[in-house]
Amino acid sequence: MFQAAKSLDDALAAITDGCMLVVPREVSGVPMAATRALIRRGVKRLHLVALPTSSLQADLLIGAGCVETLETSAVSLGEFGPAPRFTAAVISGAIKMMDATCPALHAALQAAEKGVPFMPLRGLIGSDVLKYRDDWKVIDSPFANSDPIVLLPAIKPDVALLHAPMADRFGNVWIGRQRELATMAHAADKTIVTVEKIHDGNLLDDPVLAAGTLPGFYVESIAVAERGAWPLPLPDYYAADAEHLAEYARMAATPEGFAEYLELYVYAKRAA
Amino acid sequence: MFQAAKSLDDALAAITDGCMLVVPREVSGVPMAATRALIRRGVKRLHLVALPTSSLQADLLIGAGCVETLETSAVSLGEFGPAPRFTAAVISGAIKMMDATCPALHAALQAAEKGVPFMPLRGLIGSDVLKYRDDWKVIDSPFANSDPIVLLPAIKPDVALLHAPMADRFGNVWIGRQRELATMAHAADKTIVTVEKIHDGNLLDDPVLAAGTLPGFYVESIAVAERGAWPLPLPDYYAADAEHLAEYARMAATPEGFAEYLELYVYAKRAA
Amino acid sequence: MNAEQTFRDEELLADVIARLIGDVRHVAVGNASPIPATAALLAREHGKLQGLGRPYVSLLQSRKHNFFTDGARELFDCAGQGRIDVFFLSGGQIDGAGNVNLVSTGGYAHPKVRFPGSFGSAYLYYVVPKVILFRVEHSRRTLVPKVDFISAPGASEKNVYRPGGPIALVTNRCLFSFANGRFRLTSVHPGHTVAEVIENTGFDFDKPATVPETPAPSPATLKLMRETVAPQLAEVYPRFAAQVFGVGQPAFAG
Amino acid sequence: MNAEQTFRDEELLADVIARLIGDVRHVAVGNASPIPATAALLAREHGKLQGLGRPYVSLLQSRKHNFFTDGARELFDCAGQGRIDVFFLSGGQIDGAGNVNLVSTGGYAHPKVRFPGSFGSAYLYYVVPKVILFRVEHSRRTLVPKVDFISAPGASEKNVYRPGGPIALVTNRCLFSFANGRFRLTSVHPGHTVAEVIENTGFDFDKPATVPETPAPSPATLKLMRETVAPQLAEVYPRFAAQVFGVGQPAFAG
Repeated sequence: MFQAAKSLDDALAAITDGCMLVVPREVSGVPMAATRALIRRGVKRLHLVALPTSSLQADLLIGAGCVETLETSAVSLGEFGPAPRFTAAVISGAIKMMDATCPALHAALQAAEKGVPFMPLRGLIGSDVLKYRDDWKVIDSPFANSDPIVLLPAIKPDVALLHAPMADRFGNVWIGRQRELATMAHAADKTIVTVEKIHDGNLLDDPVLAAGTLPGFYVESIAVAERGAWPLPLPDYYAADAEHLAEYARMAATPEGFAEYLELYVYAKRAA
Repeated sequence: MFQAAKSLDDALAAITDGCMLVVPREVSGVPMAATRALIRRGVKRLHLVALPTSSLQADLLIGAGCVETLETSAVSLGEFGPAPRFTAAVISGAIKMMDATCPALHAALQAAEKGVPFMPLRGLIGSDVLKYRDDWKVIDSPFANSDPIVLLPAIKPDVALLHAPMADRFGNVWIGRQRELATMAHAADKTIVTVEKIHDGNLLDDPVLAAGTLPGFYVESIAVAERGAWPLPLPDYYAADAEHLAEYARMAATPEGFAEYLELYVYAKRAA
Repeated sequence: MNAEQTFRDEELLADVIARLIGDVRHVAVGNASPIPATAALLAREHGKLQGLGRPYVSLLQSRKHNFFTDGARELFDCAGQGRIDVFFLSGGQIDGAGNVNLVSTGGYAHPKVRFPGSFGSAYLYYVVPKVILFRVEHSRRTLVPKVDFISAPGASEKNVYRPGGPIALVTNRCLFSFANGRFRLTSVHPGHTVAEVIENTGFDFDKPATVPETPAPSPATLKLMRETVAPQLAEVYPRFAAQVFGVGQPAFAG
Repeated sequence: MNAEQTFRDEELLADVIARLIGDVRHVAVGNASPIPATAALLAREHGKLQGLGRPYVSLLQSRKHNFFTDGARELFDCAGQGRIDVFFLSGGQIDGAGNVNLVSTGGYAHPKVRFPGSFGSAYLYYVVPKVILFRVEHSRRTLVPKVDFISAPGASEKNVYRPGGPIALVTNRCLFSFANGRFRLTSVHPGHTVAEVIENTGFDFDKPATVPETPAPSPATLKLMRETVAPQLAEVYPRFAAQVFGVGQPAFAG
């Protein structure tokens, strides 16, 4: 339950080595400032669930050696090309990869949100995505034609980490249309949020703002991180920093370049 | 797909005799003006799904002979006592009753929303609610302990009918925190909406309003019905008309009194 | 209120329930439950006085004391997540095994009496750790040997997922605790007797050799209820707040 | 653009795809697909000219051309409801059975090349009625006899729920249609030959005795694309809109 706004490092305390951490897709409000703080702290052995895909965030965490297992549907830098540290880590076997498909991750988080052990999903049958997921089961549906259908076990992360436009002093967080952020918070044991700013007053008091608000009841801690999604976009607030992403793609293409990137943009705190 | 605002009667055309109609609970924006219009038109043999409960709306439709099957978790007038026409119809066998429990209806609508044939739900096992639902199945969960769990078939209504504070000329409807209204629309083949007023501009253009908006893509028709939930409340906009509800409870206690109520408040169009 | 009593029956019951709630994180109160709502708000005030900042209280019919923003399903999802610690259920009939009936008496196909329906009971009774049964009318009509319809059972087979269930039953005459599939008389309210409880209860129950009297609410608790809780109640239960606590109805009761 | 051509390759491909889209209700376009996005917006403009008011176009990376308000899951829910008629998929490898590989080459445990991942393909390929495969690079590297990893299969057993699947494959050299588990060469783009297509395709495919040339976009279509569609594209694909259509980048590209 929400207590009070903290320093960024304090707010991230619940993200311990070895925990299962769920983060949102590259355009839904990615907590990049928090990600850099985690790398500086040297978090290890994360089971990272990227709902349902990731870009810079997963690549950075993987490159910095923070990730043991990655569960997602895709990692890429979009128009800036493949995610180089992700690609290298999968090829070298440095991380355990759990390949999924986007709606499977949404459904598995919704299973945890609803307190059910699994959710069914169409599709998948005959794919190698299913073939390599021993944790997914196929049953004959007891309805209609008894056709086969996949059951996905619930994903219950230890921590959900997200970035949003604003929060109030009661722990309520305005997430707008990015409703998968609410599902992440409902599914996770604890939720940590960074925000652009603190909203005066209670977000739940205004019915229009309340419609886009994640209640503080689900929130463990909040820290203010202005432009906290940089260089990724915050929908409706700021665009991606295309120049920086191109620079990242260039530097991260080699281990040496990536180390230099970390030095410049993460350890030096320049952009924290 | 949304075409244009119509008269209330025109807007309701898709609610044909014998169709499956889903309506929201008593405090989520109940389309009462539309309900009175349906009774005046004499719609018959509805399979009414009240998500997950109902009060005046189900009682009126049942008393007026519009309902063949009722699928819900409870019908009552709350502090004004039992729902008299519902009670009488169940005892006389005039309607087919499909007793459910609230989260089962939510889950079954979400199954349709997600395009899956069923959803699992905890609870229910050992209850007579389950015993009398031949359409619900029990399987041994293929996860963890192989414990038994109920599977609920998806509910795919022909039409969802709801009342909301406002809509724009593109068919977008502002529903605020009543997010089960979005699930109803996603699950149903067609969605019909009455609103208090038309909003100038596009609700989706403002990120704060957009967060509480059901997109026009899902909406078949919209009609303006001011105080369209009366005498039930519209959350954040107006309270229930307690005096009228008390009068209803009194009048509907007998078939004769109910007929008089219909004459006064439905057929005379006084309150339409 | 008896002549010698300094409190109303509703206040006693709310105090009993507040003590049953104990120190928990989140209490949710369903529809048409003014006494449990009073108890939950009282528990919150007690928590505030102790500096605990808990329990969170969700009154489902309230705009103000209700944080849900994900629609009518959020209460049930929240319970499924294990995030609701206490809930309240009633029943047209309750039997000695803790089964509740919110549906009908007589056969299901041809009922004699029809109640509103099971609401969320067939789910919440299984997943909320502390369910407090609450039925003011304590009679052989309401507390029966065996319910005619099981909306939700008091206990389940071992292989059934069931982290929740009943912990107590509060009536206008007494307090029962519930464990191992049976009720046990815990205390009898002031002005009532064990003989009267036995006389008016349709099911068997356990009882200690000496049954204590339910303690009266303390003056401090009564003051808290009347001065701090009652005005908060008025938003959702204006009639109840006015009748029991003499609190005025606000202009907007929605 | 060839010397004698009055259009760019991208314009031809978008025109081909717009015709494949046909008259449908809803076209959704995923990430990093500027040519399919051009085609979808072109189909919408054609629909407007005919007074149809369809198709609805959802560009997933767009703020403006995207109505979703229920989070990142809504696209998939919408498809599951049968409310998306056309979607586009690509693949690191595509084989003659319509299988797509978005994961890796070599063994899955020890890949030689790793692609980003399957995205939504392992679901959308099954449930969207018209999936248009799109891979500009037409080579034996991309169009292979058998994919190394099946992100999503081109066809399924009879008992598998599958209202959707591939209808065509568009490359920089030609257009294939897909039916009954096989590709069939439909037309070869201007400046390319059947022999060249055979030479550069790693899988077997059917072809008619005479293979027609893909028709060039009409002047009216080119005008529509350049004057009406291109400015709309610039919000999501500023670089593409600038390079192909010479449309300026707006101040805010988010």
